[in-house]
Amino acid sequence: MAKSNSWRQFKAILRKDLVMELRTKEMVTSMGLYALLTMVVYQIALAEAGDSFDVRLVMPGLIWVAFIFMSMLGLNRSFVHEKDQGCIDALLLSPVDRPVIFFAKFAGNLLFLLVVEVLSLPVFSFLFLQGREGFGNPIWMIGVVLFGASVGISGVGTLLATMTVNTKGKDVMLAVLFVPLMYPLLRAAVGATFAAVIGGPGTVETFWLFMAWVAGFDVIMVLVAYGLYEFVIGV
Amino acid sequence: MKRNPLAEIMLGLGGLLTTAAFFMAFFWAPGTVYPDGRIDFAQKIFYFHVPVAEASFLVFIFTAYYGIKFLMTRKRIYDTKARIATEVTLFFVLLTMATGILWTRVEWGVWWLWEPRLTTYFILTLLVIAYFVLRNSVEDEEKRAVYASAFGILAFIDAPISFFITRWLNSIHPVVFAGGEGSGLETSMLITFIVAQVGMLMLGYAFYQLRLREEELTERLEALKIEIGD
Amino acid sequence: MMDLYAAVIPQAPYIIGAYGLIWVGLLGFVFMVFNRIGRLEKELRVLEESVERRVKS
Amino acid sequence: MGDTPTNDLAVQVRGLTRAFGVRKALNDVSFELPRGAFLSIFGPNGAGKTTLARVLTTLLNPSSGTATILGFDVVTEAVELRHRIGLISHNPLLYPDLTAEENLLFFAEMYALDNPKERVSELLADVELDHRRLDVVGTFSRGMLQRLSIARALLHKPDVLFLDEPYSGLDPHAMDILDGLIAQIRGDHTFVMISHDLDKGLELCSHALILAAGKVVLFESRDQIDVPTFRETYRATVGSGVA
Repeated sequence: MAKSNSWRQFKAILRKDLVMELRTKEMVTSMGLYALLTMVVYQIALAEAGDSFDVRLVMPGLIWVAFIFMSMLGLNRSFVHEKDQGCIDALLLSPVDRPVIFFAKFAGNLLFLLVVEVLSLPVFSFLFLQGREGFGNPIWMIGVVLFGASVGISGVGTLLATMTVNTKGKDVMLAVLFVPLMYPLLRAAVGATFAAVIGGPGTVETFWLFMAWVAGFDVIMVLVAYGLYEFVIGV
Repeated sequence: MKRNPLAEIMLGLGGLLTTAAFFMAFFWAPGTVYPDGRIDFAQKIFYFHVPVAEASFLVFIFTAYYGIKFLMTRKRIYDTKARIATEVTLFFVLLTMATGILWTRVEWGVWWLWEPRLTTYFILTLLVIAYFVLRNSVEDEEKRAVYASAFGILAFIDAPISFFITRWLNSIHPVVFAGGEGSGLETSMLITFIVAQVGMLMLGYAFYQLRLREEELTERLEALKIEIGD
Repeated sequence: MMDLYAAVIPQAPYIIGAYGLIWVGLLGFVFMVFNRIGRLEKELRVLEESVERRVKS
Repeated sequence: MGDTPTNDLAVQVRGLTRAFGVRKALNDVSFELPRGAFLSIFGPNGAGKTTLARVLTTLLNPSSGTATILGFDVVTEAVELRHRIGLISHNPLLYPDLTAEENLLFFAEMYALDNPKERVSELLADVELDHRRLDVVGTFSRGMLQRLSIARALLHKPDVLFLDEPYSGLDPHAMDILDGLIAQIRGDHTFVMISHDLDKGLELCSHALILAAGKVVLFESRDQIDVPTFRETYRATVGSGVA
């Protein structure tokens, strides 16, 4: 019985976050806008690079820079809702296992992040990659990286955002904690994206090697985040 | 008043050993000779740069260890211990960075290079600094302790991951003790290094104990003030 | 011997700088901590004495 | 649900201490409260009222000492206990972007109620908000929010209700409504209320407790209380600025 209750509670929290997001469209619009703004900034950054410069060389890095900062925007929002009216207390007062809250929030954040990523990636290619050679490897490989890295980002991000929502200067705080912790994941994600974009002999192997890193990071860090969550949310 | 004689002995001994290592480095251990016959004087940094770096890693273990202990018991002393361990880590990290940058300038001709070892150490530095930024931004004492412990544990697990991922992407940073042909040191160099390393670890222990004593005093003072205030 | 100087002279400032930094850093740390411990002990003594006096009176 | 037989006491607190380092938010707090009682907890800011409430509602663990509610230990039997307690705070604890019905249904799922839809409709009718059930809570007035938050607290039919300064920020009309609702459910619930308002607290209570610097200064049942002395004690604790 306890098991099915947890599943009900998980669904309820996730559904609540989805309904709230569909109604306000707060996270997705702010994240999406942020992605568009980053592209403008990238245009400025690349303005003097000239036509001979192959944008594909820096594209993997650029998209992950956009995504990591975008994700922090969403992660911050996701706990401001809970904190605003003290709803988190009502939630904690109910007989729900703390890990259920972690996984529900994690799933919601992952979903929102993936939606914005999938929406902004075509725009990015449309704006920067027209007239260039296309992707060197099948496009689904990009999807694999997006999913793999987003799992790690939302998993660790959910734990950190739960903490930083209670700190002074929460947005800056999240960045200070989040970016260095994410270094190995981002490094591997950029490597894998690069292999997927450039293509050519050997890149498929490189891609999977980097994906193994991503997967390893996901497993270790999400498990640790899950283990620490109960302590962090209880104070 | 509880003094810690061991800490003071360690401090004296550590100071003695590191000073001895300093003289051994310059007057006893031979310099590395380049193939073209020039002498690599800059290599002398090795005797301090590496011990400080290793000490920083070792002390950081205690951040995570006491972090876990704190979360299990909720006793404030463990949080204090974790915080002091991180403080000593930060101190060693900054020394490692400073000496490392100087060495890089001599040996590679640039102050900084995004080279795997340097990159990961830079990440570690950021994580340690972030630990203190986090502490400063939490008002409530217990919350601060819980968050700092959680972040200390995460950072401790993250550091080796970043280390290995960059390592896998090939490093030009010298690896002295990798084993295999041509690795390792001449005996006199090895002894000098070991003396410096042991001395540095003793200093690390002494620093930690001294800071802990300072914290204990502060806490007693606080308790006394509360008592008198009644 | 000239070889030795040729190597040492350009590199020396950095080496001296590095050792200087370590020395200043380590000594500074020890000095600061001892300084603060001394001050705290003094403060503690003052407080303890005042507590004793209160108990007596 | 594991229905362990419960004793006659609603709340039993023994030597409850909550400390971090040298600071003690709660210092050796002990008291007992029979079922059906209404306890008002008074005390200056920083006296530990909120900490006490958070320990009793299983949100914080005590450093030492024990507390049981309806015979359930707040630490070891927290999950069973959460099914039996409710909280009405000065914060509504409702999601402003959800409708009244969605809010209640969400919490009904959290408590894994059997017929969530029926229970929610029933409660919305009770607090006279059924006509606004499809409106987003963010548009509600303070009084309506408070009514809805009472409905939220009663969803799972708790036996013990915690009130955290429920009257603060309410207009007189909303106060009357809250009075009425409390009177209505008073018979078969035990109440623990934190209050700054001495008059209101004394008017409602069957027991009163004054907390200062984490310690119990006074714990008496209503018929033992001599109002003028009580006021004096209260004023002394607040005035001495024990923090």
